[in-house]
This record gives sequence, C-alpha cells and structure tokens, in this order.
Amino acid sequence: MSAPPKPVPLTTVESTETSESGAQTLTLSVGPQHSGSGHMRLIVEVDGDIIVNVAPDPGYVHRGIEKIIELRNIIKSIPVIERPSIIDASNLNHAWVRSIEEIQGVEVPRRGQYLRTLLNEMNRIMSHLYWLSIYGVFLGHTTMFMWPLGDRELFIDLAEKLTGARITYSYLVPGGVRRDLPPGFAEEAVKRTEYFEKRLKEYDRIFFNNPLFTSRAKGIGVLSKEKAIELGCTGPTLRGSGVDADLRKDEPYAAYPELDFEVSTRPDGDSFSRAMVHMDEMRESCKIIRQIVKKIPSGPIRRKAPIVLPRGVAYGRVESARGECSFYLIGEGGDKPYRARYITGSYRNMAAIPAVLLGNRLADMPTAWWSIDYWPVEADR
Amino acid sequence: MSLSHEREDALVQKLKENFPADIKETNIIRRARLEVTVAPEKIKDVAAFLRDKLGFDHPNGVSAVDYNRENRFEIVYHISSMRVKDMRDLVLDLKESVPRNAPKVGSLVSVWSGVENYERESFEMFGIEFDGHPRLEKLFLTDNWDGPPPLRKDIRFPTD
Amino acid sequence: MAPIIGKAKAAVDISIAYLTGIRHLFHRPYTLRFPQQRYAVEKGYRGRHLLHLDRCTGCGICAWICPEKCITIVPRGQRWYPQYFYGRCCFCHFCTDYCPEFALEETVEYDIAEYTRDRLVWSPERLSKPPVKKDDKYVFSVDTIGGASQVPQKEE
Amino acid sequence: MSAQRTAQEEDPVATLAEGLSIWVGKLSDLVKKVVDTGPIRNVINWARMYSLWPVNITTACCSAEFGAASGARHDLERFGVLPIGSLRQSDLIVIEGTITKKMAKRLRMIYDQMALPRYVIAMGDCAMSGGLFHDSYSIVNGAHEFVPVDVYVPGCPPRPEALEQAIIMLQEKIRRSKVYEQG
Repeated sequence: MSAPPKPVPLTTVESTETSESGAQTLTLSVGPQHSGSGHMRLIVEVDGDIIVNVAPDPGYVHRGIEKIIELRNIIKSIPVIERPSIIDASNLNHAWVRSIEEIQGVEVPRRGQYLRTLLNEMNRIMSHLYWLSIYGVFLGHTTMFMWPLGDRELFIDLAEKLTGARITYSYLVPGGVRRDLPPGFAEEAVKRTEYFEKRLKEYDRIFFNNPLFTSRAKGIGVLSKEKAIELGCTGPTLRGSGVDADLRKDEPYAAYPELDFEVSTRPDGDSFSRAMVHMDEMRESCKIIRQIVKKIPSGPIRRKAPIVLPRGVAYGRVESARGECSFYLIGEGGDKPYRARYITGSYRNMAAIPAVLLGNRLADMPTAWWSIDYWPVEADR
Repeated sequence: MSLSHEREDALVQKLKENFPADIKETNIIRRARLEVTVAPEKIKDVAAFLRDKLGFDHPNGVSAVDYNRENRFEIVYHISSMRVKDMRDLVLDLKESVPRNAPKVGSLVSVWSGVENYERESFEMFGIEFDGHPRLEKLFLTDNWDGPPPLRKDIRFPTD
Repeated sequence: MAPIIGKAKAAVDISIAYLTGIRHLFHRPYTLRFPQQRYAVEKGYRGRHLLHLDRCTGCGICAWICPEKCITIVPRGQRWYPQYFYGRCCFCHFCTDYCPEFALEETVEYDIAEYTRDRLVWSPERLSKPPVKKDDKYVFSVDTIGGASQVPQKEE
Repeated sequence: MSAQRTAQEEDPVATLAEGLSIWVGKLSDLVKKVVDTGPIRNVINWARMYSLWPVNITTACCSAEFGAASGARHDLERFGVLPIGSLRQSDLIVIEGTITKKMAKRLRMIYDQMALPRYVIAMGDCAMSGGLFHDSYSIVNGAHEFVPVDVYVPGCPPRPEALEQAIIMLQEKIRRSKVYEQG
C-alpha cells in the first residue's frame, strides 16, 4: 500500500495547460472506450489541433503471460501463446515451437514444415485483412470494413478445414503439426487464392486509388528510415520505411528457403506506403500458398518430441504479420521453462507511435496510428 | 547454410581486442546466436562500440532473468544489425548481471532509443532501476499496483 | 494545367470507385442468415466434446493435459468420468488427442450459450448425448463469375 | 430528528406535497401495471429487442470474432446490433474476452454511465471464469464479479454464429420480461 490510487478522469478532456510561449495546449485521453483506439489509451496533447505530445498508455489487456508460461508445461502453454494475437495465431505458435525445438534438437519432417508454412501464410492474409477492415472503418469507409471481413472468411474456411478451428488453431506442436491435409484442399486453395487476387484489384479501385483515401494518407505520419531502425521497429512498419528486412529471407526457416517470393518495400515511410506494403504482402502470400499446395512433399507430418525442455538457451524468432515475434527461452531440464521472454511485433512497434503522430493533426490520428498495425493485445501480452 | 562460426568468432575477437578486461564471458549458442557478458559499469561503452563500429543499430528487445538461487538478476539486450546486410540473421545477446538486493544499472536509452519501453517493463516486472532513463514509470500494470514486482521468481500469486 | 489534370484524374478515380461498389449490387448475396441457414461445419471441427461412457476408464489424462483446468473427474457409481465446465474450455481438444482409450470425440455443435453460469457445467451424462441434427446446411462457394456466396450443400 | 418531523407536519405545503407524492406513487404503480399487462409492453419490448446497440468497447481478443460477426458474412445488423461510439445511446455491452484489473474499473464506469435498460453479454471463456489466464496476477476471474450478466457465450473465442445465437437468446429474454424490471 504505497501511493494512493490515481483518480481516473471522468471526462475525456483531462486538463488545459499554458505553455511557455503562451499557447494553450489541451490534454486529451483517447480510449479505452473509443472507436478509434482499440483496447489502449493514448494521452494526446494538442495545440489547436496539432499533436505536440503523445504518451501511449498500454496495459489494458496485460494478462501476465510470461508468468503463466513459467507455471505450465510446454504443451499446455500453446493455447496461451496464441491468444495475444488470435488473428495471427499460428505465427506466434510457430515462434514458440521453433524455440522449443531448437533446445530439444528435434528436426521437423518436411511435410510438417510445409503445412506450418501454409497455415502461417493464410494467417498473414487473414491478419492483414482484419487490419484493412479496421483501417477502412477508421477512415469512415464502410465498404472497406465489410469487404475484407467478408473475404477473410474465405481463408478462415480453409483454415477450419485444415485444423478444425476458426482462428485459434493450436495446430503447431513440438515436432510437427497435429493434422494432415484434408482431401480436396489443394483445388479449393487455388480457387480461393485466385478469386482473392481479383478482389485485391477491386480493393485498389475502390479504396487505394481513391482520392478520398490517398489525400488522407500520403505524407501523413512519416517515419524515416533511420528513425525506424533506431526505434527497433519491425515488420510492415520497417518495410514501409524502405528497409528490406524480412526474416523469411534473412533467416529462412520452415519451408521458406524452397519457395519463391519477394519482399515488398516502399521508400516513403508514410501511412500510404505502410498500407501498400500490407497489400503487396497479401499478393505474395497468395503466390506462396499456391506454390505450397503444388509442391508439398509426402511423408510424415510429425516426429516424436519429448515433453520436457532440456537445459539450454534459445532465441527463436519468426516473421509474424506484425513483424518479428521472438522468444528468449531458458530451459532447466523440467517440463516447464525457467524463463520465457515473449517479444511481439506490436510491442516493438509501440515505440513508433509517438514518432508517427507528432506534428500531425488530430483528425489524421487514426490514419497515421492504425497504419503501423498496432494490435494492443499483442503488445500487452 | 554453413555450420562454421567464422563471423561470430571474428566479432568476439574484435570485442576482446577493444575491451580486454570488461568482456567476462562469450558463448556461441549456435550459428548466428551469440552471448556476450559484460561488466555492468562498462556496458555503455561496449554498446556504443557495437553500434558505431560493428553496425548493431537495431534493438530487438530487452529481457531480464531472475536467478534467485544465485542471488542475481541478468539483463539481456538482444540486438541485431540492419545496416550490414550479411549480419541480419545474427542476434547478439549483450548481458550484464546485478546483485538481487541492489538492482541498479545504467540505462542504454542514450545508445538505442528503442529500448525505452523494454527497460520500463523490466523496472515494473522485476524492480530493476535504470539510471538515466527518461521516464521510469509503470507501463502495463495498474497505476495503483501495490503488489511486489510480479515476475520475480519468489513471488507466488494465489490461484484458484 | 497540372492542377486541372490532377482534378480530372481524381474525378475519374472517384467514379471508378463508385462504379466498383455499384457493380456489387448485382452480385449474389454474401450473408449467411444464421438461424435459418446454418454453415455446414465439417467433421473434425473442434466443437463441444462427445463422451463415450463405455470406453472411458476415468484415468484422468484429459484433466492433466487441460490447459485451463476445466475438467474435473466425478464419480458415477463404481466408475469415474470427466465433467466439463464450458465456461472455461478453450476447445483446443488436447484432451481428445491425448485420450488413450479414444473415449472423447469432437462434435460440430458450437451454439451452447446459456443464461446462467451453472448451466455451463456439463455432466458426463449430458456429454454422452450426441448433438441434435440440424438441417439447412449451407456452404461457402467461390465462383469466378458470380463471386463468393452461400449455397446449399449438395447431397453426396 | 423528531423535532424536524413535527415541524414538517405543521407545514401545510409539506403535508400537501406528501399527500401528492403518495398519489403520484399510486398513479405510477397503476401505469406500471397497465404497461406490463397490456399490449404496450409488447410494443416497448419489441422496440428494445431490435435496437440493441452495443458500446464500442473491446476488452480483449474476442473482438476479432465480434468484428467477424459484424462483417459481411454474419452481419449483426440483421438483428439491429450496430456498434456505436457513444455510450449514452447504447443498450448493450458485449464483454469481449479477458477483463484485466486495469480495464475492470473502466468497464464498470462505462456500465454506470449507460442509460437504463442495459444488458450484458459475456463473450468467451475469460469473461466467464478467467479462462486460460485464470491463474494470472492481473485479471478479474469473470465479468459476473462486477456487472450482472444476461447471457454467457462459451468458446475461446466463440464462433460468430454462437454470438448471434446469444443475441437471439437475449432478445427472447427481453420479450418475456416485464418492462420495468429490465436492465
């Protein structure tokens, strides 16, 4: 019982202050109940309607996952690992099993690697589509809210056929995957990805070429290349600033070394280029899915892996939809890890929020803020 | 993928040449994973050297580990390089140890400004104080959190 | 000259955007009207559990592997069976995978909402009843010309 | 206390006001009775059933499935469910997942600010019992600990159809209940 509890402001306007130059600034708290904030709060100081100071206030979904993992064995932790970003569950799951396998020294069969990659890429598309729909509704474009959420169901259906669940798969386990491909999956996947690529062209016509969007996104929320690297940004945020960093190319894992795809970058670093990086990645993911169902090898999908975590250290990382997701895992011989540090893409991109918002107008906040694809649950863990 | 550790050996060599007394221990876990343990007083110099001379400009995260049996905290900076394209798969773990009863170390925000949030989290989850940090406050926990730092090993919360 | 060209291009782009939207007025409907139409969930979907009372030995492996402690083993006469609290189950079905006697099975039933919390406790007897068959099964079909829509499942 | 009481009894205005308030009370009881027995109740309940506007608050990850449910394929607007930013105009809180101690305070505040009648749907395991995170240090084990819950939807996360079923169940509950006992 140290300090007395701070009162929660009842109104959204917290205070008015007068700066040294005589200008009055106003402190607003945006969120957590606000259609433009998600489950976090941004404390924004505005001068007129120019943002002069931003302090993110996360932690509304902090669930103490790092402590929970220390108390559970490595199989029981898999559903917990997925929850921070259930729209991108399999990528986070992959980071976890990858670090476990690194300590255990288990080699995954090639068919298992391909199935993992397949689910990862479908997840990347689903996650980007969810991002796009929220981006649309932030900008007041209701069609762009409905269409991506509708087309996301194409891939949710596919994933449900493969794993048995809509979005929380718990599909990747140490040593391989849980189920094999269902019959007729390949034709359905090819059909749906081809249809989806056509839809992406329609998205371009209705939203990304639309002056209603481009005039609100071009030149807004600029994050320079040097700043993005220095702040430790990752994923589409980093690639939108012109750095061609992608773990799928830089440190190829699973089936990625055998697949042909490109890393998309945009040099400008504004909201528009970050949005276009997402669009390009969805196209590339469609290509990857078609390649996988074409050249998936036959063989076992899973190899027996022990349920204990031997003594050792691993830093396993994968490229999730929001950037690099990594585990710093320390095993001590039992079935539970001694320490599992969990660093996700959104958590790393949180440092970029003040950088992209400063100097913009308050009305541009949703455009700039949501373009870095910040998923508060993933950042809070 | 080659299995030799030439790059890692060269990095270790360079670090040992420049800081012969301060590099306490180096360990190559596997290819592209490297651990370097440094004395806490000198970590700022080593970090600045890594950033300026060796190209490690990209902070990946900061972990803190509680070794309560050995009565110490370990703070690990995971850093990588974006400037040097051949080294992008390499993650260097820069480690330092502090005694558990007086956890106070220097902050590295002046070297990599991206580590600000991670150091704040280590402060609230382990109670480690970072000297020179611009905003050492609570990040995720409630404002009136009155419990102990929750991620310490000796803390057990009642479960149902 | 340049501003005029820019304005003309903007006008064209906006018109294209509107036309793209209007074109979709003539597509087949996309929405699944839920209570009347049901999505044909395939076998293997991880819905609620089905317990085969004759196979279950009450060993308790399901309760051990459960990440949420949602399973309790309760006595029924001479034997012991799992009892599920669906206010906690995360439908990961590790219990089904780990069951050595294959006494647990996935079903396609997912709509098990309740008004009160204690109705969410499923006793072994309730778990052993197979789900009620519901008609009006629809699937999601992708047609390159007509777009994506819900169509009735074909009899095979 | 007693001195005040006698002074009030002697005051003719206060006596009149007291008498009037008794009459107003009796009248309002009569109005309630008429409303609850007659077809007026059906009309009011019908209006409430099909304008369930949820508050735009997302507590955790089940919001992904709430988003999918309000998207094109499941389209919650068929049931009159339209997520809205203003909490004074809304009737429904869908608690989408884990409630942390930090959020619980805000959630209760939002619930208190909403106008009557107000309904609560607990969506997902975490809103019912803490779910996967039941042994964590920073969460509340279930929404029923601080707000009254009308419908519980199990699942982690529930399918959008399960959420739609919960909304149909809530509409059924509204249809059957009395006008003045709701919320």
